[in-house]
Amino acid sequence: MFAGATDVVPQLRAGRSAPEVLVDLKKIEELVSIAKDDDKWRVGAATPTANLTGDEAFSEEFPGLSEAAGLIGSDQIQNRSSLGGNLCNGSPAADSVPAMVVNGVRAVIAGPNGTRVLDVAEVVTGPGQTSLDMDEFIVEFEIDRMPERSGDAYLRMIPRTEMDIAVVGAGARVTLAEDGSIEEAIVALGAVAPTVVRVPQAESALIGNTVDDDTLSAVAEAASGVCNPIDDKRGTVAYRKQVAGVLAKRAVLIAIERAEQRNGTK
Amino acid sequence: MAIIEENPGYKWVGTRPIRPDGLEKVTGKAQFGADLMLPGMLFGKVVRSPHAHARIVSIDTAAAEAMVGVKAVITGSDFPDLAANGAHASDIDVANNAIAREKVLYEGHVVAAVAATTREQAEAAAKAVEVTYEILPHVLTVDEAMAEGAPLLHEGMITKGVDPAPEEPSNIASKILHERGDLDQGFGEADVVVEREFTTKPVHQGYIEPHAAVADANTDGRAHIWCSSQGHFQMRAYSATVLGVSPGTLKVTAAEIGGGFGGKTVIYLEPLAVRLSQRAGRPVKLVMDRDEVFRATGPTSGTRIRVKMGVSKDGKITAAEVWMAYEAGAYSGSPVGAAGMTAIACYDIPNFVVEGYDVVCNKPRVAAYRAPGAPMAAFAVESVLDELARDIGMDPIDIRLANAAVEGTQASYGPKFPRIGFVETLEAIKDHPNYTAELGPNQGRGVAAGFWFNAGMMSSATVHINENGTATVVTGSPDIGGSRQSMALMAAEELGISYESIKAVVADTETVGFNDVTGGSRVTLATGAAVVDACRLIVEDLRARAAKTWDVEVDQVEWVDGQAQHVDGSQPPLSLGDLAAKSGRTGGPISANASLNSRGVGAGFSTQLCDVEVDPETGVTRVVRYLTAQDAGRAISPDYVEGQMQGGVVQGIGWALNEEYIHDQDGVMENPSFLDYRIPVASDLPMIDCAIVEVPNPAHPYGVRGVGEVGIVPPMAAVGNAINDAIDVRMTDLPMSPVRILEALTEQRD
Amino acid sequence: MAQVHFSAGLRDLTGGLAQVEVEATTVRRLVAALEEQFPGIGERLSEASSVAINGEIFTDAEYEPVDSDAEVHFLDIFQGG
Amino acid sequence: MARTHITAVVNGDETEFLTEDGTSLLNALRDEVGLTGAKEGCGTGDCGTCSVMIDGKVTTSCLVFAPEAQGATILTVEGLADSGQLHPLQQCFLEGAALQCGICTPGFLIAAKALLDKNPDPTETEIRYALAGNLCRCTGYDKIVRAVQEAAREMRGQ
Repeated sequence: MFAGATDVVPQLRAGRSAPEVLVDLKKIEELVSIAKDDDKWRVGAATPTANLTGDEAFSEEFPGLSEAAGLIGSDQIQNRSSLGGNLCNGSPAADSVPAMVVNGVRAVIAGPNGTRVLDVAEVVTGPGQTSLDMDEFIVEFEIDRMPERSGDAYLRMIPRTEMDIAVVGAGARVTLAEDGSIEEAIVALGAVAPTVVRVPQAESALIGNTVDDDTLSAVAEAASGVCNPIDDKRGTVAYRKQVAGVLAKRAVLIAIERAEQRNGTK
Repeated sequence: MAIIEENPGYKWVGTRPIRPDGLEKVTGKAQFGADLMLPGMLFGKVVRSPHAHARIVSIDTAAAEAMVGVKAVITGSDFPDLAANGAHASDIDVANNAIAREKVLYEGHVVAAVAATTREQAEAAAKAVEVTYEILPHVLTVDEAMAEGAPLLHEGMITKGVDPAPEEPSNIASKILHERGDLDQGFGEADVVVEREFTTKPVHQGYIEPHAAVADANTDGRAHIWCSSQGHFQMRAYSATVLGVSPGTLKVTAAEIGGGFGGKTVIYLEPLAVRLSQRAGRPVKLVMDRDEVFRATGPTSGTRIRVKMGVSKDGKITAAEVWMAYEAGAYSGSPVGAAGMTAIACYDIPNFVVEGYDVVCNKPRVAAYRAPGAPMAAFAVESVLDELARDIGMDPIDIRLANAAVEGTQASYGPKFPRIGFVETLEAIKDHPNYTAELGPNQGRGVAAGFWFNAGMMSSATVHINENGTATVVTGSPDIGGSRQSMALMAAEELGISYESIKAVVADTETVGFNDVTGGSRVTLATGAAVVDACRLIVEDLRARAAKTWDVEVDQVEWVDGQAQHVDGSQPPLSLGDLAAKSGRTGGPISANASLNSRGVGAGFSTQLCDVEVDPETGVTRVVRYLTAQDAGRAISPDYVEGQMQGGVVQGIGWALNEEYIHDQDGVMENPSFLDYRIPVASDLPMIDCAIVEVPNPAHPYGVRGVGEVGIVPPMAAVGNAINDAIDVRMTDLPMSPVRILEALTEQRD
Repeated sequence: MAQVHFSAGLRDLTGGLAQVEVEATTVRRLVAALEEQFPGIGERLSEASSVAINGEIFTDAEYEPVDSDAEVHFLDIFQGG
Repeated sequence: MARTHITAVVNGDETEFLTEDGTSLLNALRDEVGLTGAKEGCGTGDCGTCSVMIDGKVTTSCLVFAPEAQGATILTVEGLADSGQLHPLQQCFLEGAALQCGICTPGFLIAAKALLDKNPDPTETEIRYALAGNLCRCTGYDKIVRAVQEAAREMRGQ
């Protein structure tokens, strides 16, 4: 099954997969749509990421997730790539996944026995592996509306400025209390482990505090600490650990800044 | 633009009109290598070795041949055994690289090829060819290849250039040596000595068009090849050698070429396509996938280079010692020779030793890449020079000016330099506002210089005057970056007619005289000289025809602004159109040929200035400002001179920061795609500022030197020197990737 | 007499000499004269791709004239891109 | 294998062709429709040389299965000029020497058109990012970016 096929075609060409049947999901209307109500956004799993980044209301509410989706390849790819594809391809480096995880995004999965709902964080089980059954596919994503005084961010490190696979990715979302301290925080990293990983110690270091050099150091240290990366052609273990800390810290700062803006404090 | 000698009133040379082939290229009509379709054409597919080094035990083609749609399957045994025929060693290497015989020497080495009715059938048949290999131990780098007891690629390889000749074979094909003066004395006179060791990885030319060839063989042994190459005469010669036929039986038509940078001066697909076409009795198209391009063509050498240099306090280089080993890939012929000649050629150094080794290893055979061999050596030498300048507190331009080669300097590679423009490129940088532009936090500035010989070689041109006085300029030099425009501009200047009334074309091997490859920055110089010669013959002919018309002596006729004029004005002028319209009365069609082996090659120099910003936490480097100054001799076509300068710089920036071949332990390339072989994208770069320096080459009618190559020589050192300026870390290994920079920064902190 | 210079890589054939004087009017005759003096050098010189005469580099110099006071260098093989 | 019959509007013309289901739109356009302006530089969506517009959206046709084109409106470089009148981008590429070998030019023109369609006044940085999916190895991008800036100015009537 494919949406934009931007990962499928290279895999076919490289002989890494040889399916007997390919199913194009883009013709199912529900899968290509963006909608919101008072509680949540619903984004069709095959919706081109260009539609998402081009949706001003969505991008204003979830700038981190929108930017992450916008990092999946070139403008040409953006007109084909989708959150569903980015997730189900199972790459540890998928840019949109840490951003979805920090925003608590849920996947609505359809199968022969109806639909079920699963946290995005539970979908990918390892490189190229998902918890979906062969006869299941993701219909859409549910994203709860961004609370007040909250902001999200996603940063990735690539050697060039575009067209690369993330060597490290870091997503963050924070909600501030009325006094400006951090009430809630979620930090998630990509490309540093077989699947996207949360950084609970960074989260607990932030919650209840205001951001300062000490908390940021704690965030960076915690982020480097949870990494379980590999040495490969794109980066080394040491590099990924070190930069995961740097990006986690920077993503937290951006998320806080956005939260403050949504609070009207700045 | 720094004009050293004013333009002597040219009307067309030095202008920026629209290129002759532009319209076809912006409308999608231009026919590149893979665009040709012939009736009944088959699709071919090449079978390649998955092993870096292996003996071919057997090849079973029966299953492939039996498949639906398959029309031909060929292997090495379908080609003459040149070794048994006593052919020249270099021809044997060309043939064995085109298709392996006893051994495969790198992952991607061709072992067989198939042709079938459809693409899909060809791909399936290629998979069905069963090759049995005996895997042999391999060597991937100069270090591994030169190590004691290393597995040998070629059992009979005895190092050339060593006295006495070694008795034992090795992977070292040859040694080169240049020396002058007394090294010990030179280092003794130095106040500061710096010694560093550098490594560089193989990098690919990265042309966007994969190799492609179509062949249509006749039953009488003749064949027509259409291919994308930098020299269709060269492809004819190589194909004839590999196929064991006379060159005259092959006609080669040059398709439009989608980039080459040296990598399309060698042969890969053409003889395979011919043999498949002969076996199948149908035309055959062979096109490489991108991963085949990476695995089996190009690249240029990976290297290890040691440089030791000394300077006195006043900035004079007193001695230089350079040791270098260049990967040749599977067959001898790395560009270490040119590296040895160019390494310190920018400078007048009294005492030096330059020693180099050409080393084979189990990677694709290296191909020429823009100033082949020079960029890596310059990276090492220019980095050390930068460090010396810092150590003695001297401006990086000033230290280069203090040692710069000028007219009459005995070049490090031997002869005395004629008039050259190195100093002028240094001054152009110093005079430019970029040199004093303010730098921000984490930003740094670097300077580096480079030298390249440029080349001459053989060219032919034919000029036809059409019946209305327009002209057709025919050459056999594939146009890779706008050379049809420079040909037309020079012809317009010579004939005195408008650029728009001239059509410049590239003809096939049966329609125009021999031309060497489009390489070595030679086409505007050499093929241009042939065009100028042919135009001058035409003008002589036109003067004679005018004299005949007026019944006067030919010395009474001048050719001015595209028309014949009587010296005393006693006759109304005859335009080229007038003379062409009546050519039947004055001797028939007006046409001339000129062929030459070019003389007067003019050396090229480039100095470049790079500003970078380094993120000290991630090691990511961005180029924020870039200036290149290059001596073009004369810019016939300034648009495309700038294009060559900018293109060379950006390839160099890619080489500096991100590009590299990555192989796994088995010698299999891990990054054979544009996703992971990271050439620069538009958003990585600033505008590339150009200062065209014009110190005319006295030996060329328009002062041309050639501009295609030298621009890629300085960038790696310019970037490295800028990084050093920004973060005080000397990078000695390419690419200077974020991972390496962060490692170096961490080491520095510890 | 033309001044002929040898790169260090050729000096194994000249007994270490870096420079010799040769009387010749063309490169071909010059190489023939050198072969007489240093047997075996002709083949090596023919492998060199180019010759510099008074600073000008020729790719195929065999029949090029050599002045009586010319400076001649045999250069290593190199290829353009 | 039976081939699939596809009908699409290609460069303004109702066009029919047959294709294998696994064939890329790029190969179908080149081999079946005879439009060779779009090139294959990589086959994996990394070089942009095969860029075409499908229903007004730029994409890499090497990553599109040919049957997906059923009922679509496709624009290739061959359809960019209007009745022989070059598109301002084509004219500016010519005048600004924004091509050397020219293999990447069709893809750049299509990608640049897609950019200017949605953003008539892009900054240099926006141009560079919008064209980051198109590789050029000859020019260093300098003259390409300038040509797009110039075309944008002209199209805005400035």
